[in-house]
Amino acid sequence: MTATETKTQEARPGFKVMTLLEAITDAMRTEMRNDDRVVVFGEDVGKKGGVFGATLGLQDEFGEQRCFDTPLSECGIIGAGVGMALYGMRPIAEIQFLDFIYPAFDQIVSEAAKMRYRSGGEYTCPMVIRSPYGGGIRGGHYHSQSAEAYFCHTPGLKVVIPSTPADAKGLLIASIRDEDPVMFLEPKRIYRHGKGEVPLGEHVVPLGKGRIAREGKDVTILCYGAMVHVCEQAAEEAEKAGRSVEIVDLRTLVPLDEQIVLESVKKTGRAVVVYEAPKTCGYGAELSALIAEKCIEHLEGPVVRVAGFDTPFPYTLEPLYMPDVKRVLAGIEKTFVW
Amino acid sequence: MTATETKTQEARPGFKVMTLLEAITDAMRTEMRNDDRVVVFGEDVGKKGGVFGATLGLQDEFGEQRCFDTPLSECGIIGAGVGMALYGMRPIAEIQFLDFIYPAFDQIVSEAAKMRYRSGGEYTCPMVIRSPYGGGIRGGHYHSQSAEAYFCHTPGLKVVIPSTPADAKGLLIASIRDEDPVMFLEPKRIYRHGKGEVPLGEHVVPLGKGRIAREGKDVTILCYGAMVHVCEQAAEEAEKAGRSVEIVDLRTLVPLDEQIVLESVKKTGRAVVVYEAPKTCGYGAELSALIAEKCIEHLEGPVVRVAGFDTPFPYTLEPLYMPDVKRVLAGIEKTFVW
Amino acid sequence: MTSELVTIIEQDGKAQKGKDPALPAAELQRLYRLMVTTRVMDDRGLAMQRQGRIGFYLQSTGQEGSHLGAAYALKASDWLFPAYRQPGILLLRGIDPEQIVSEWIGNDGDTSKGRQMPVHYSFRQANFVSISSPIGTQLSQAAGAGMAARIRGDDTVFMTFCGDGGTSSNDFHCGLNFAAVYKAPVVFVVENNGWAISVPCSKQTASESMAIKAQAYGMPGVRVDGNDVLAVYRVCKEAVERARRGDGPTLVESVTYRMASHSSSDDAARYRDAKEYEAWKKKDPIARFQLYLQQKKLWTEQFETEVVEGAKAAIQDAVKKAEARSNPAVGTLFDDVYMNLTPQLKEQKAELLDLVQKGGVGADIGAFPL
Amino acid sequence: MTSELVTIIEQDGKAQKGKDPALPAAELQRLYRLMVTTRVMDDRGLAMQRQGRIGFYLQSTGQEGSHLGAAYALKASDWLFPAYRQPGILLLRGIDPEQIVSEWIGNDGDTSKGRQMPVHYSFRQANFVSISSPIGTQLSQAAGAGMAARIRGDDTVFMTFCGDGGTSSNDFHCGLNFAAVYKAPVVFVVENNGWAISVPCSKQTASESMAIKAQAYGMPGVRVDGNDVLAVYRVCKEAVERARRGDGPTLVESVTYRMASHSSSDDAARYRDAKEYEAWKKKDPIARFQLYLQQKKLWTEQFETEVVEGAKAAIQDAVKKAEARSNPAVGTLFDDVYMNLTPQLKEQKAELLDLVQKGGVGADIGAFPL
Ligand SMILES: Cc1ncc(C[n+]2csc(CCOP(=O)(O)OP(=O)(O)O)c2C)c(N)n1
Ligand SMILES: Cc1ncc(C[n+]2csc(CCOP(=O)(O)OP(=O)(O)O)c2C)c(N)n1
Ligand SMILES: [Mg+2]
Ligand SMILES: [Mg+2]
Repeated sequence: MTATETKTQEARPGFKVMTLLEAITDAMRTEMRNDDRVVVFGEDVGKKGGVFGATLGLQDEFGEQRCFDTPLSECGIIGAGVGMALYGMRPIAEIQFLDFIYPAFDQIVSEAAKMRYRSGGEYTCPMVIRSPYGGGIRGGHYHSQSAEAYFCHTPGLKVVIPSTPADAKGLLIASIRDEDPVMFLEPKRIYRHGKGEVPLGEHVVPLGKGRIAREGKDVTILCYGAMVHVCEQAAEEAEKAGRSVEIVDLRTLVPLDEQIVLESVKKTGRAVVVYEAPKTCGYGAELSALIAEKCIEHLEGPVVRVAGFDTPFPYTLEPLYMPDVKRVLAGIEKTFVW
Repeated sequence: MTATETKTQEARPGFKVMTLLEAITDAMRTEMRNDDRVVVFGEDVGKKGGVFGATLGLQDEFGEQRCFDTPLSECGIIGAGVGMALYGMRPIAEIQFLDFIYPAFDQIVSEAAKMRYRSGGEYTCPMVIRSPYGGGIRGGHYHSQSAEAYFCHTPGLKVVIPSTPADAKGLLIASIRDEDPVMFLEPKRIYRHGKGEVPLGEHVVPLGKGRIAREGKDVTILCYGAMVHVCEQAAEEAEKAGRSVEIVDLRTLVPLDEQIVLESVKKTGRAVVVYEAPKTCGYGAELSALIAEKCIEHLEGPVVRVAGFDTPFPYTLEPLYMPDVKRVLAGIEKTFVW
Repeated sequence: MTSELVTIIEQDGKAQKGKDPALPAAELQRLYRLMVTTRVMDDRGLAMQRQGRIGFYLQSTGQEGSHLGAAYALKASDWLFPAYRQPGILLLRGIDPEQIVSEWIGNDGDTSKGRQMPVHYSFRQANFVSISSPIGTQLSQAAGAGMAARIRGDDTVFMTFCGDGGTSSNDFHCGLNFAAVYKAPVVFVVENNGWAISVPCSKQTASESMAIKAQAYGMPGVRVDGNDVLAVYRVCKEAVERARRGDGPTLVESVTYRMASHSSSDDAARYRDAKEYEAWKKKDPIARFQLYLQQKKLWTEQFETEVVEGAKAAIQDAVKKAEARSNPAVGTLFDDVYMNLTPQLKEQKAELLDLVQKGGVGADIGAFPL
Repeated sequence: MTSELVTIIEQDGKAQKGKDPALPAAELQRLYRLMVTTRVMDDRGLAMQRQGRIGFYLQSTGQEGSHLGAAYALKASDWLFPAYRQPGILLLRGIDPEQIVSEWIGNDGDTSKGRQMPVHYSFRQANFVSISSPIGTQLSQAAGAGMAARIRGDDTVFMTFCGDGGTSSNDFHCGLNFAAVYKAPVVFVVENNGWAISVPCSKQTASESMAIKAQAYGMPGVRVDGNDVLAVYRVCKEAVERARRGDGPTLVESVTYRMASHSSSDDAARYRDAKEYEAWKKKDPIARFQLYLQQKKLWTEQFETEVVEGAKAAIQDAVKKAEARSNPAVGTLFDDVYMNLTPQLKEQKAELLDLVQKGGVGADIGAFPL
């Protein structure tokens, strides 16, 4: 059992055992009750409750004005969301799969991200763009991509990725309350995998703070989203072979909690960066670069990346494409023997 | 005088002294004469010859069928280009400024980049997307951006950036002849800056090969595009202070010439990565990560990045935003004293 | 007039006066067989998904007349830029069902080498361009291919499909605009089946029809009864001829109905009234065409049995052969990113092959089911 | 009927029977003054660019009646999502010209803190939303703002502008579609000035007008003579009222002409026939409105002199004050990326300030002129 899972279905008072998906619904419900400026919209989020069920029950509780379906246009979803935010709402836009966000790319990078800056702070865009992302569900080419690096390279956006139910709720509530646009990317592979205790009602996990998912001495793994669980399994294995592994779950990619990263790497002297996206120019490259820039003198081995390959996402051979325990273990070894 | 400039206006036989912009026009003219599948289109590329003049004369010589204006839709320009390529043409699509490419992002990353892979090689997309990019012309927020990292993180695309007139011609011809989609990004700041000898007629610079723009012993600068010239000036300055600087002009960002990078860094033991784009997750992060992964044992100092700041592009304060000689010099120093 | 609905086959199976395209008997029977085989194949696809033999399926039930009628108006040398709900066209163009089933499985007989989810076909041999998941992207590509054919002086016509949801996409707008500006030889077929997953057409657009959207681009727009294979054929035939003559594109709205759930991942009962389904069931395009054939004395019980059993046997045979095949080889993961492997891909391939040889890699994928 | 061109002021300056909106004399003179001041300001802007005192300029010459007539139909509490060719609206809404000129310079009096090129204004005090360079993006935002106002029960109306080129953008399509589906209180004004830089309207679309594109979205579309300030006002007034009543959006095509080059970077002589310009010059909206005022005995030579000289003096004064200002402080480079500086931005800011203090940074920017 890892730190992020609860085997029993019983929770302490004030908590409830939930899946990550349920925690996301709970976060939206909580904030919609709290603040009537919060609205949720996207394709199929109304009566159907979203293709994954993240918005189940919201239209019933809050009505069609606050949870509604849109035409099939991501450009329109985000463009309208920007307009709503400008006017003073707190829009939450769901993009059905992150693979389908590109028709809205202009509205995200040219408009939402730059509105505050280009208007000298006169106009702002507090909105959350929620989208399931990542592989592991046999979604093939266009239902599996990890596009976080595009957004991390876009000043003006914050990028948040939870890996546990409790964090999913706390980070989403923090994102909704944030005064700037937040890309809230949901690792769909673990939507229903493992459950965890989630605080009922108010629960905020501040943006910009990572967490030590596992303590260790010999090597640091930097990761986020579904990969945290793969890395936790790999760490168990490595432990058996005598390697003590520390795992940093970043939670927020932008702004990054540099301190937690650098402190861990300085302590262990070794770093493995794990991400699902194509290796070249992925977010992990930023982490490696940071280490190479700020604590190279503490390193006892190369900074190793275990990532998706530089290919589009496959269907049949998906199990080979995704970083898995064996590949993470091989990455760990490379920091010792290279 | 740097290696990439020619002070005199006289050229050797078989060469002509040109600006980078003229070399680009020359490349298109050469290939349009060579291959009637080559067509050029975009906003204002016809009678006006493009807002920078890159297509001047092409409509006159080749007619409206082969060089034509389009409606104001980047999505349509690239979508139509993909269709043309599928049907067997060699389209060259001009995007007026790289800042305006985002409405076409879906067609580029979901379609052009993935067509060969997703169809098992049945359908291919040999097209060139040309676009002026980068700062230094007082273009402000939306006429200055450097978006190369987005494309470098997209498997299926090649990304090419010339820094000299001769390379501009040779790399563009190679790109047009390539069987895969190529993002050909033109550093507009040096469109008309400095001239260089360019071979007349046939001239191909193969994709995937960098060049040593300057030899040195103490520290390696990795750069591309307009930054090559800034780095050359900085290297002159550094030389005066006793630092011997080697400059690698990457030319092709994807696929990267890893060998030239690693050999140089192994030789000098120090690396500075210079790029105009926002620092976080920029292409330079990939270069740092590569070094941290493959030749950390040769390093005598941190891998330093000198880049644009993590802000949108400004107007009035542009001179402070762009990496300049002083900032490159400071970066060089950091690899020695940190 | 864009709002009139073009129909040919009446309730009783008779063709409206003067409108019968009068196809030869054998051709009519062939069209019928294609429609039935398409449905049989679709049923089998869904069944295999339910049995866990393939990972996903998406049916075209109710839309067989629409897409077959449309594509039947083309020459074999004409190109298709399909969406994902026109599988009958593969049969029309003579694709071996084994290749189709291989695509569902993603095995080494799949022309796409197991790279996409089921039903995202690519068949160059049939001028059937690789299907994309992102909605609408084929529309501007079809426009561009049409522009290219015009530049080269070819007389190829391009037919492209999207759904009612697809009309809201960026590419619908620029695709139709480009095609009209350059008079590209393209037929845009919007299969309006009433729904985009759970979003009804009435929430997709406030326009009075999909066909009227043609006016925004200065091209003709026609509304046709999509459950009447002959009407769709006739309307598309005119559009194809117009395109081939060099008179430019046409928008055809084929009014039909998605009789199944959106896909094997969806349950329409959660958002759709059963009555609506019942009403449309009466307009089933196969039953309707059967009535027409009966009227023409081209249909018998025996013919029906032969058609249905023949279809089942063909699909059964295809499934058997396809299931006997293997996965694409591991190394193919790195092919076709570019024409040639880059140094980076070579290195990544070597690393993976090495790990695979050592064993165990890729094994834990099953640990996190959806 | 979308192809009829609504006009009010006839050749001789008289209003068509029954169509005169009959604005009070002072308001008519105010509108005239705004049109003239807009042109004076534009002339000065271009002159300053030519003199190297600002980096770029973009004129609205010939379109003063169009955008002023449109925005005049709004209440002050209504919002504008403008394109970049409606500067008169700033004057209408009472913005101090010094702030406008400060934006051209990008100095510390610029509300946008010198972040954008000249003429990309943002004035929250005037409900005038920050102008973007990417064409069309304001259209879907206006739709969203309208949806928001409807949800909140406010009676705000939103007016947004784009050019003929802008009708080809992705956001035109989804913006109009969303607005119509949700009955958002939005007035979409397409200022069709015949050109998108060097691309004539005839190559932008094959549709018979821009107004007819409204049909694709199920909203009314109206074509109005954009050089007739009263006609534009009247048509927009109706659209605004319709929106405020809750009856949804309207598309207004204002047919006008770009009398200048696209911008200070462009030379229209390279692609445009001088005769076209001459023909449109006769329809100058200011001259036309002047004739109307003459007819109404609201115009005299003396009034004209007072208006022109007053405008020149006001702009001259603004230029003087704005030019006396300083650049935004170096540290502001890092503000407004987010509400608060991130740790990364703090570090980058400290590094830059340190280098600036040591001197020389940023000096070589001039080395590579375009
Ligand atoms: C750009 C994009 N957004 C969202 C989706 C998810 N999605 C798949 S099918 C579909 C509905 C399509 O409806 P329609 O165009 O009417 O076609 P139909 O399924 O009815 O044939 C949606 C929203 C997608 N594939 N692409
Ligand atoms: C998305 C995008 N593509 C290209 C440009 C470059 N550009 C600036 S203005 C313009 C023409 C706009 O024409 P139109 O919409 O008719 O407006 P007008 O300038 O005539 O007022 C172009 C192509 C841009 N700003 N944005
Ligand atoms: Mg549909
Ligand atoms: Mg225009």
